[in-house]
Amino acid sequence: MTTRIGVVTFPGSLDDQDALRAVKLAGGEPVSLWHRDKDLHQVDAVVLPGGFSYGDYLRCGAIARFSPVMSTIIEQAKAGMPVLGICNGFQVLCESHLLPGALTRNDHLHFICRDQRLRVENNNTAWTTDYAAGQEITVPLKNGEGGYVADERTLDELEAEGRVVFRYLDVNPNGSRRDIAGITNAAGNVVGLMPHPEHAVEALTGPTTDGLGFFTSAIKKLVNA
Amino acid sequence: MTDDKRHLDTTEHAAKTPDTEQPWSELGLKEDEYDRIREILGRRPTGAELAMYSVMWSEHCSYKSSKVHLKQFGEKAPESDAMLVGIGENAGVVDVGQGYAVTFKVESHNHPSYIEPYQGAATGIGGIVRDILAMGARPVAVMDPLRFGAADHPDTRRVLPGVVAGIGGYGNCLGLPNIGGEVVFDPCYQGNPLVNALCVGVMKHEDIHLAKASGVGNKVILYGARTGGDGIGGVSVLASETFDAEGPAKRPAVQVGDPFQEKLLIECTLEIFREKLVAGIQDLGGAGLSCATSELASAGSGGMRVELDTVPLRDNTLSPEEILMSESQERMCAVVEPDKVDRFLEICEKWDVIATVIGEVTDGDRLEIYWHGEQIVDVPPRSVAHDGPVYQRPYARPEWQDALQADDANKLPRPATPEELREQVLRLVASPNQASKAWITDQYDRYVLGNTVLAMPEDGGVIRIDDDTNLGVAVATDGNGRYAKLDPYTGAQLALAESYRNVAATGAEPLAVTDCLNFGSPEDPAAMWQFAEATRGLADACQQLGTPVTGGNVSLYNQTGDLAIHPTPVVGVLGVIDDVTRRTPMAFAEEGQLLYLLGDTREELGGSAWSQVIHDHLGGLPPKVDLERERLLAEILVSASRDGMVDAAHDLSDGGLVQAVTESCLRGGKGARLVVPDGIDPFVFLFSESQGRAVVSVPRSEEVRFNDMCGARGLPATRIGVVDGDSIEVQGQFSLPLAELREAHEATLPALFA
Amino acid sequence: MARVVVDVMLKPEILDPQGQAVQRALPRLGFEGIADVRQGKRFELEVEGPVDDAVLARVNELAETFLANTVIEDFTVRVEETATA
Amino acid sequence: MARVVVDVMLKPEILDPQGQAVQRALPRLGFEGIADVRQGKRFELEVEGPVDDAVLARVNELAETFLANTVIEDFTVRVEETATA
Ligand SMILES: Nc1ncnc2c1ncn2[C@@H]1O[C@H](COP(=O)(O)OP(=O)(O)O)[C@@H](O)[C@H]1O
Ligand SMILES: [Mg+2]
Repeated sequence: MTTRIGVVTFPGSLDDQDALRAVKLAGGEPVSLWHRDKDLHQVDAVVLPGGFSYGDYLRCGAIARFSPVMSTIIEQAKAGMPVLGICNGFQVLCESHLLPGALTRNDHLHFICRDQRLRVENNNTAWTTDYAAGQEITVPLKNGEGGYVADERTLDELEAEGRVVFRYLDVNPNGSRRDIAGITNAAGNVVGLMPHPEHAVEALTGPTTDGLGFFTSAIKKLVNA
Repeated sequence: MTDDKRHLDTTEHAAKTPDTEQPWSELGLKEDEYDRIREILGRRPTGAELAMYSVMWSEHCSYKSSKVHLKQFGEKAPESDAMLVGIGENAGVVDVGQGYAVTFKVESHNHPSYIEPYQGAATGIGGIVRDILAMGARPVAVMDPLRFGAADHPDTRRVLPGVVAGIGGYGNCLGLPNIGGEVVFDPCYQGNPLVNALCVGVMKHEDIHLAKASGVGNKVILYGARTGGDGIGGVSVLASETFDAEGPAKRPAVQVGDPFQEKLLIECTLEIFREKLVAGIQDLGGAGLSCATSELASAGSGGMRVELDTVPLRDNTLSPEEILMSESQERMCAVVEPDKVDRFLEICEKWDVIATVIGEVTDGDRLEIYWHGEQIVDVPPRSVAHDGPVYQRPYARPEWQDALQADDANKLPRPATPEELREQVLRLVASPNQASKAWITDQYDRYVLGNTVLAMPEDGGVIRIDDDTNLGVAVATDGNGRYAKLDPYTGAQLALAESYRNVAATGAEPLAVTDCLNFGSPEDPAAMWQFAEATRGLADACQQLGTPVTGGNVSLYNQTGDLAIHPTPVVGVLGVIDDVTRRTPMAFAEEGQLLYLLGDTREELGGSAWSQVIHDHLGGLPPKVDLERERLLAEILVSASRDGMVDAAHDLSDGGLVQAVTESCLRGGKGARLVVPDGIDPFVFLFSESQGRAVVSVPRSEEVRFNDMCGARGLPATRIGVVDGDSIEVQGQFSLPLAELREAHEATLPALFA
Repeated sequence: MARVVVDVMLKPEILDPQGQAVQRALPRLGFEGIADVRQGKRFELEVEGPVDDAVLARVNELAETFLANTVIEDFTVRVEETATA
Repeated sequence: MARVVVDVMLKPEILDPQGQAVQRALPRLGFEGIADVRQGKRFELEVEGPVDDAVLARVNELAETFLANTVIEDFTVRVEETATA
């Protein structure tokens, strides 16, 4: 039985096709989900892709959060379904309060696209078991509002509970607090990060293939579940 | 309502009031043009008709000064099986094999970007993307050839960051990878920055769509954004008039782009194409509805009737004239068979796109527009869209041209010692024009869609278009205003040669051309001469290289007062690569590989980067063009890629060999040891800008085979060194650590603009 | 038709890079004596019908759940007395 | 220390995609009766010393040349009476 991984398309989603391709390359069955459709079509996991849902107007992810599909995803995520939010998807997860904190304008005020080195701090989440703890990976990063912020108490809590999943290395590209690139919820099934693993799945088009592990992790976990 | 009607200038009213004064001159029409409109209509035009004619007969829309020269692109077009749709449509279409067709085009948004850099540049991207979409293609990449004033001028600090943010803001939000472009600084662009934008789209042959309204009874559907008061008269005012310091401060309404709306428009339109719901389609760009309705009707078989009051408005106070002229962005116009209208509207609803039936195709031959039931336009559409005025503008070689060419750059003082040579290399690679453009290009998403195989700073952008077969295309754009100033005929050919070479350097076979011709005022005989020469040069060169011009754009009046920009033909070349996995990158990455210089190096410093950076000099003749050599070089580069004989290739252009080697070394993080070949002066070796050259990195195992191939085909190939170490060392001259070069090359733009 | 204005500002403890960029640019433009700059958003809502307490309560809720992200932002709601220029 | 507020809004004839996006989302959130939404910027400047006419004139100039892009935006300058929450 293949693992069905859904990728949501909101109006303004951009990296949905890339995420579907990544799922396929990782050996899963990619399933397109539509923002107006509450039905998740029996997927085992969901990816909220990058892009500019609703033009990123108001705040990134603020409008997408209220879409019909999100009401089901929020419910399912709370019940333990693996959910990965990439870039805009991370912003949607924060706006939905599935993950704490928020993403703000990059401190240098520019959109930035670069190959970013990261450290995998937690390899126990649904999306990171195929990495070694402390492994360093390089995947593209591209955002204008990727500065991760949360109050000190929340940050301390995240650190203490090992919920910082990825940290920026070399350069902090957006002013994120404590170099945080990605986090997880307490249960470890919901993960959000700003960099784009789905753009690092083929040597031909990505800087590395380091991103494939996200998708193979989820697939293995679900197959073994 | 009655009040409204009393003031409405209907066709009936116009016929009865022949002597009413009309503001034709304020709308940019000349007296004889106004007279011609009266003649065409057999009466005075209504206000709405006058608005339409004025905007459609502007330089920007009618090409009235350039048409007689542009003809050559068709007349001299080389035989090419690849051309599926040629000049005259929204964009040309090229066959790239396996049933795929590619469409690409470059356009200017120069004047709007000077007034409001962010929105001007953003809507430039939006406009060219809609052109590509209108052909039936999915847009897959954009590029942005840019020209600014002096890098350290305070106004450049206003214009450049705004333009770059606008291109990024719009293109990133559309999800189109930016795969290349140009950034050039020169004081001649101070009051006239050039913002050109190129888009590439892909479709299957059977998906090609054309802009024509046929089939009596078919419905005309306007869809996308609501119509507002944006850029009313923008086309004629912004694009056709020189900025005059003396004149009244014109602050024309600028258009504001909504990339999110455009993204929806793209997805919605592609879904509509998939279901084969449109008979004809046209994007709304300059001149808005005036342009779309008249062009669709003109190209079709029948007439068209439009109920203008059905157009969804953002601002209910707009007059019918304003609605016709509005340049509100993110709108398209489609012609749809009646039984397909419901499905069309359904798909629009799915994508939250507003769509309205505004009219239908009639069996007459007139374009008729109604406002609350009364006729306000009744014109032969061809007279608006295609049979505008045509001018034979006088042109003459400027009297200063001889003196400029006599001021020979080859006679400039040269570095006398190795230390001086070293110092000039550092200054060259750090100069704004030669420095790394990463500060700019890092603001563009190059990864989205997951098909980017090569992107800036590579010679050309390469996009995969089929996941299974690995078919791909390469695109490059180039232009050198300095060369063109010295000799516009040669300059235009050099622009083509460079772009062609860049495409070949990636391993792709050059196929077709698009161009954006940026020049000064056509009313100035000198600027007009430059235009005529450049056009002739480009047409001749395209013929010789076998790469037809498929479409493009002309931007005139790029001047402030009497001061015109350098003549700046920007040329985009599209190439095809049957297997993108064999693309050739530019990075020298493997220690021990051999460096070969392909082509001949002569003493050619006219218009060179060296003459600008070291001597602030522009004079002499540009480098010689040899198109047969360019073709041979391209063949070698493509063969070498196909047979795996080279691991890296980088074409030589402005800055010469030392610039190219620096870029390839920095990209690969490896140094190089160079030996100056016998019989050539080290300075000329490093800085000359002789054309038809490239540097390649050859694995030792391939050296014999590669040499044999070049020898057999008669291309000079000189071994000039080896990839090695962490500095660039020119034997007997100097050594420059990569770290020092990197600092010089990469710090310049951030220091100026961050 | 009445106008209700919602102002949304980043909480004081959250870094405001846009405001800071403005502030840093001031000396270059020859402006001294400005100790701090914060940049936020202003929403103008044109409300149909009279703006009574019930309407204001609903706009408050709208601001709280949608216009502002209260994790990082504060907001104020008020009825606009004077028209903007 | 006094606070001067500069409100910057797109001119009425200029498209406001952000405001429109917010407005379009309202019905989905169950908010009816809002005819139009415009989104602009709010700058809070903390001025050292008293805010007299000279200071206001200078802030006006700052707004005109820097905070607003008067090609597409209008602005208002005022001294804030009440503190924001
Ligand atoms: N420099 C040029 N070279 C070749 N074709 C050109 C050039 N300038 C304009 N054209 C062609 O003339 C036609 C009209 O151009 P344009 O008005 O820019 O198109 P659109 O109406 O789609 O904006 C197009 O087919 C365009 O490709
Ligand atoms: Mg067009």
